[in-house]
Amino acid sequence: MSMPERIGTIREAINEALREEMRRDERIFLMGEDIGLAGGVFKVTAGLQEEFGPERVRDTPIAEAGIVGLAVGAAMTGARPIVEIMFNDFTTLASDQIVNQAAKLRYMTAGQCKVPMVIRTGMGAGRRAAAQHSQSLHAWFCHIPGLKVVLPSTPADAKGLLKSAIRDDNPVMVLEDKMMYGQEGPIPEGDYTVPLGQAKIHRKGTDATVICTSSMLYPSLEAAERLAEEGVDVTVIDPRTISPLDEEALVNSAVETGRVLVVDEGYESFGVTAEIAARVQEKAFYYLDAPVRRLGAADVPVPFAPSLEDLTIPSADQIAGIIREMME
Amino acid sequence: MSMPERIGTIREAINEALREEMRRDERIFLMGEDIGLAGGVFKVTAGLQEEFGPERVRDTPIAEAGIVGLAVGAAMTGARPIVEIMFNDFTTLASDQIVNQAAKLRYMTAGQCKVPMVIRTGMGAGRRAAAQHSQSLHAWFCHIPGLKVVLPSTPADAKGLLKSAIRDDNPVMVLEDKMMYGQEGPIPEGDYTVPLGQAKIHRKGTDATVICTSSMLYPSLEAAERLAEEGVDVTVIDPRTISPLDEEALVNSAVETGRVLVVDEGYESFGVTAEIAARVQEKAFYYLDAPVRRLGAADVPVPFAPSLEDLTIPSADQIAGIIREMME
Amino acid sequence: MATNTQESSRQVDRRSLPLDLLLDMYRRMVTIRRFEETVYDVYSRGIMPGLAHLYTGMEAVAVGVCMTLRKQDNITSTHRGHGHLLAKGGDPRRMFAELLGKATGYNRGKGGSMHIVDMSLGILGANGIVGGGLGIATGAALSAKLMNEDRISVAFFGDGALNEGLFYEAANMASLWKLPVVYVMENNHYGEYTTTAKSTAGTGPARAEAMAIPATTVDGNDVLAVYEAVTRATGRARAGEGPSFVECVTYRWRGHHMGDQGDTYGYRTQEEIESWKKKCPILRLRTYLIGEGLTGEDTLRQIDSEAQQRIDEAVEYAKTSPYPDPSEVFEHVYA
Amino acid sequence: MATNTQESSRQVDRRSLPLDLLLDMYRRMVTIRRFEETVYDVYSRGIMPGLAHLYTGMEAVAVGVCMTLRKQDNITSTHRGHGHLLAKGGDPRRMFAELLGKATGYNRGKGGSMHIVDMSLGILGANGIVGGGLGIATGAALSAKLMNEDRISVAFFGDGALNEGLFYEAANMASLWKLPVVYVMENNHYGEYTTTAKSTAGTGPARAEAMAIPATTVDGNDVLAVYEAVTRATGRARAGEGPSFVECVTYRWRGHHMGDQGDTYGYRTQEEIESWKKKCPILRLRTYLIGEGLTGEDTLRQIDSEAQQRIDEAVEYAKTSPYPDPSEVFEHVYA
Ligand SMILES: Cc1ncc(C[n+]2csc(CCOP(=O)(O)OP(=O)(O)O)c2C)c(N)n1
Ligand SMILES: Cc1ncc(C[n+]2csc(CCOP(=O)(O)OP(=O)(O)O)c2C)c(N)n1
Ligand SMILES: [Mg+2]
Ligand SMILES: [Mg+2]
Repeated sequence: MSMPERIGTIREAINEALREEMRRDERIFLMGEDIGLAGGVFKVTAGLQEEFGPERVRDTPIAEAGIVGLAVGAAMTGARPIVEIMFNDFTTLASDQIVNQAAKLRYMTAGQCKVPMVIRTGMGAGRRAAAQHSQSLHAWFCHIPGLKVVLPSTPADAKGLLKSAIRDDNPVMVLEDKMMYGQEGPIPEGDYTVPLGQAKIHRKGTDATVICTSSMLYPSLEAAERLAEEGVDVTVIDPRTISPLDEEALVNSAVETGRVLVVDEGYESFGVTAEIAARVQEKAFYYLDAPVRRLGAADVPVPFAPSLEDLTIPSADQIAGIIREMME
Repeated sequence: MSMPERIGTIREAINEALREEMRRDERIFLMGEDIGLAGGVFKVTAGLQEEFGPERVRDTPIAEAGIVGLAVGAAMTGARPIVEIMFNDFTTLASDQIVNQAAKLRYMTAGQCKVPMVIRTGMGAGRRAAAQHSQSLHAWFCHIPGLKVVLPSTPADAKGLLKSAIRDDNPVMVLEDKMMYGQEGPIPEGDYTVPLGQAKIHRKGTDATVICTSSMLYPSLEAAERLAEEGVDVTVIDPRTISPLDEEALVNSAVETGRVLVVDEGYESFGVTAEIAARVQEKAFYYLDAPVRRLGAADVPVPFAPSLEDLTIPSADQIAGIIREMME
Repeated sequence: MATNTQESSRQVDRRSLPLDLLLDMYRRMVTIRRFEETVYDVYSRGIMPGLAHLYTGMEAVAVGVCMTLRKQDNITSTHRGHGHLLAKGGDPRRMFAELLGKATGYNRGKGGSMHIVDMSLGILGANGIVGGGLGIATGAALSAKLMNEDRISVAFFGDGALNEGLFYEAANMASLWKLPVVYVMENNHYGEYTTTAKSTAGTGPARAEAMAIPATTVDGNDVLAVYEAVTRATGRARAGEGPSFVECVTYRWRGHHMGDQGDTYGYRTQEEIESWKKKCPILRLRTYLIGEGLTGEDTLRQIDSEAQQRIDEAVEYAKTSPYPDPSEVFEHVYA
Repeated sequence: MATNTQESSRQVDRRSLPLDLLLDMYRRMVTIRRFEETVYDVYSRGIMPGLAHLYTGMEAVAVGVCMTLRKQDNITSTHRGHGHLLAKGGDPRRMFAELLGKATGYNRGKGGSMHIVDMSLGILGANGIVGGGLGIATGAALSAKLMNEDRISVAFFGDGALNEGLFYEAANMASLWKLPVVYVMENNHYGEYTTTAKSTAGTGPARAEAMAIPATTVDGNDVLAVYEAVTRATGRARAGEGPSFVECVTYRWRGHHMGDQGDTYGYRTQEEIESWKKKCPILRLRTYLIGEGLTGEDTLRQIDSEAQQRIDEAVEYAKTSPYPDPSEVFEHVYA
């Protein structure tokens, strides 16, 4: 890709994608709590109300179910709403509207309507925000047919995937790791899109594959570096879109290396790592040298104390440790 | 077990468990929509308001989040509420109260309080009730640390598991397949309990294992019968409690037979079959003769038309077909 | 949908309503009645799958409301949706086909009774979630305002739905943002088997007024009273003055759904049902039309039999239609 | 918690309040103020992890309410919970230890600022979900009624929380079932950076009254006015007459949370903040006590310095306490 790039943060990348898309398409509007005047609690929407006005960058009351409900109705009638739900934990308040309305309307009506909307929300632990402000509940959304689920891990992907999500005619959940808003990297300028449903190989190795999502990319890359020093050559691959999943890319890598570890920041049990592991073992069974391993967040509500919280989040140490076990 | 038994339906078994437990413990009360005067839309609570009065068998307004919210507060302060949420689909309206409050309070407070409550809800397709009245969202609850998740498949289990759930000091989700309320079988009389977290082997074979939940027991047993005629000897095992999972029993069976199919009525992707498959392949990897296979409900919102709906629910045909494939 | 003439004035004098409008009201009410009673028959004969919540007895609400609307205006309906759809112009053939799970149904059999949509008529859907349409209707009003489109929304919902939190979240935004939406509460005295008195503290109109939304209560069995009140409400919406709330007091003659017909479950008496049957909204309009000398028995009987014929044709159409192809099960999950 | 004496009479004449009660109010308000301002300092020095939402300026609400309560009465609090906990008798040492994530904290460091619970004092928890405690408080009132226990509930919540649907679902049941609960709305004019005028159509009291819940608005910076109004409300609750709603109008001096202190984000002016500082609730009680000749400067200064000392000790206690053992991460998931 020969697009001009600049270095910027994920926060900036998202802001840029929103701005460019809103300029491109008048039907797009944003709604959420404190996204306008205050620019969002994570400052992701800063400056947008100034450019697009309070109608299109709309501060709402604190009413998550209502916000999503209005977005569904607006999307059905030709608008293209982008909703911000501040913390992923709060999407539980809008579950009915997401699951029973947004996700199902197209199918239930046999295609008579579409619901082109995006819900952006902040996932991830690490901010010492405790159990009600730290969850990564993307497995929930992935389980629901009719939703697409996107987890960017780099500024470029944050921009490119969000643009694709906005242009998609389905409800798309975009989960942004709150610890990564300041993550820097190249951001392609202009109309840069990343298609939904395409994994990205960040590092190519021959001995093992780490499939990792969102912020788990970074400890995975770090573990891969360390293992490289030990002579273990690791592929690191990020599905980027979790639903629909780029199964082919993941299985191909499993076939190549024969060893797979899946890393994700949702609770480990009944989470995203389970689905990926189950698919990989099924499709690559005869090529595997070891069982597919998984590493998710600890199966506990996220504790506040930093000394405890850090233990719940998958680390480079753990990742490297598991790969070493698998190499035995 | 030498307890006297009688033949009855799952509906009766649940009713009996509720009645006996309410007689035993005055702190127990029921709340839900139309559970009292009308005895519940599935008649599961019939007669209970007559015996225990409208205070302890409490008809509520239509307000799922409020109902669960009140139950959490009542449970924290010494009562033992049992909530009925009519259809599993409607638990989405109470997700915040279930996930962020009920499930997390004990952990967040380091054990200062407990939340002994049961939420009973009807899951499952097959009633031609369409996409908003047919879901099986137990994978969601299983994903949340702090919740226990129980899916009975026989009248005896329905009674015994519900009693254990009621006596448990944690929030327990009990999902009852709506198609099974009329399912008959022996019901042990009196104080019969089934411990949470114990799988049950319904049929023991040597060639393959079918791990199945809730109503999937019946097509699984039927498939096993058919396969037996073909000389394929199948174990059928029901975890009964999905969280916590009786991993040992499942893995042991996998080790014995070397072939495992997991069947569950939740959406297949990112559902319960994934977790079980992922654990089994990891723990029994070196004993497996084939990849662990999965069969869930089709990844589509449940359609209304009977001719389509039936295609979404795992069938004995499909189960037998997959086992045959695995035997090749 | 030819009743656009009232848009300028919000005060309706029933004596000034044109006869063709009145006859259209009558026709729609009878069509709904015949549709629902035919569903009752067909269902009772065991050839209809799933659930069906009948609107019999409540016809004046849907018709009184929808006659104030234009084609491009949006409605959201409920689990008890047949009346709303027919009043807004829905095609009984495609409705009946949907109820039988046929490929010619509105939703190709995928939705059934609780999910019928007709985007060309602004019908954003019946809904299986009590109160589930309240956000959608309000959102449709928001998009109209944002995109400067000349349409308004009506959300139908029941007395039971009033207690779901979503109403307050959505209506508060509608009030704050002066969205063109009318909340029509169908108070039929019960949510399933629970009386309003046992489910609702205070009243719907008071709750709306507390969010600065003008509210009124009307006799929901008097189609002209409904029409009058809603004309004021839609007038406000069209003029950019924001949401309104109209409570229509009515009664359902049949059980909560087809499964409990005939069974009073101890929640209401046969006498109560009979007393409301005496207040039949169709009979009432009929009596008015004849009593005022606006039309004759013959005309009305003619309408009656045309309606019956239309429904009979719909049933025939539905019965002879094919089921969807098995392959359709995987279609339409995504756009 | 010795203020049970008011239970029989619901009318409070501030001139008849015993001096020790008044001094206790003063002590608690000062304790809250010192606690919060110390949090401000400690946080600003970067030694406190996570979020902290300060109650500075709002002390009269928590204290006016909690002084009407007994030990066994329950409260639910909010993300801005320190004031409620201290007013209900919470231990500043265990609170501060919790804020620093220490094993000696109320929640052994697992909860932090937004999740402190003290079951022995009936404190059912701060809450990180806006409005999240409204169901819990109502449920505690339900269990009291069901189990015939002599206790009532108070739910604190903000003007922003008023727009979450849960309030209507819970309060409706409280009203229908005459549950012993008092809803205390802390109207500090903002939810984060959004003014009440932009978030709320109508008012809290009107919304409560629409559910047949008696409601009143008081000056939330006048601890005696709060005490008077809430005494009437708790009296109703104790007498089995059902829920009440009290709106307390007040203001937070600090930013929404520690992260945005000093920054007005354009949502309010420095002048506005200054004008409210002039209405300081502590100063107001102080002036009353001295003006009425009920006590002297010395007594109050003594209280001030004792409060400061108590908080300093709490900080010291917290700082020198150990972190929880890593093994605790897997404890307490289940009972
Ligand atoms: C969220 C939700 N809760 C419960 C139900 C079950 N249910 C279906 S209809 C109904 C009663 C609705 O009462 P009301 O709103 O008054 O409408 P009516 O049936 O009287 O027309 C209930 C409880 C549901 N469909 N959705
Ligand atoms: C369900 C939910 N939505 C949003 C938030 C983010 N949030 C935290 S505090 C707050 C403002 C609350 O305002 P108010 O209820 O007036 O309380 P105040 O902060 O003014 O004391 C918001 C939006 C949250 N914690 N929970
Ligand atoms: Mg009703
Ligand atoms: Mg506030």
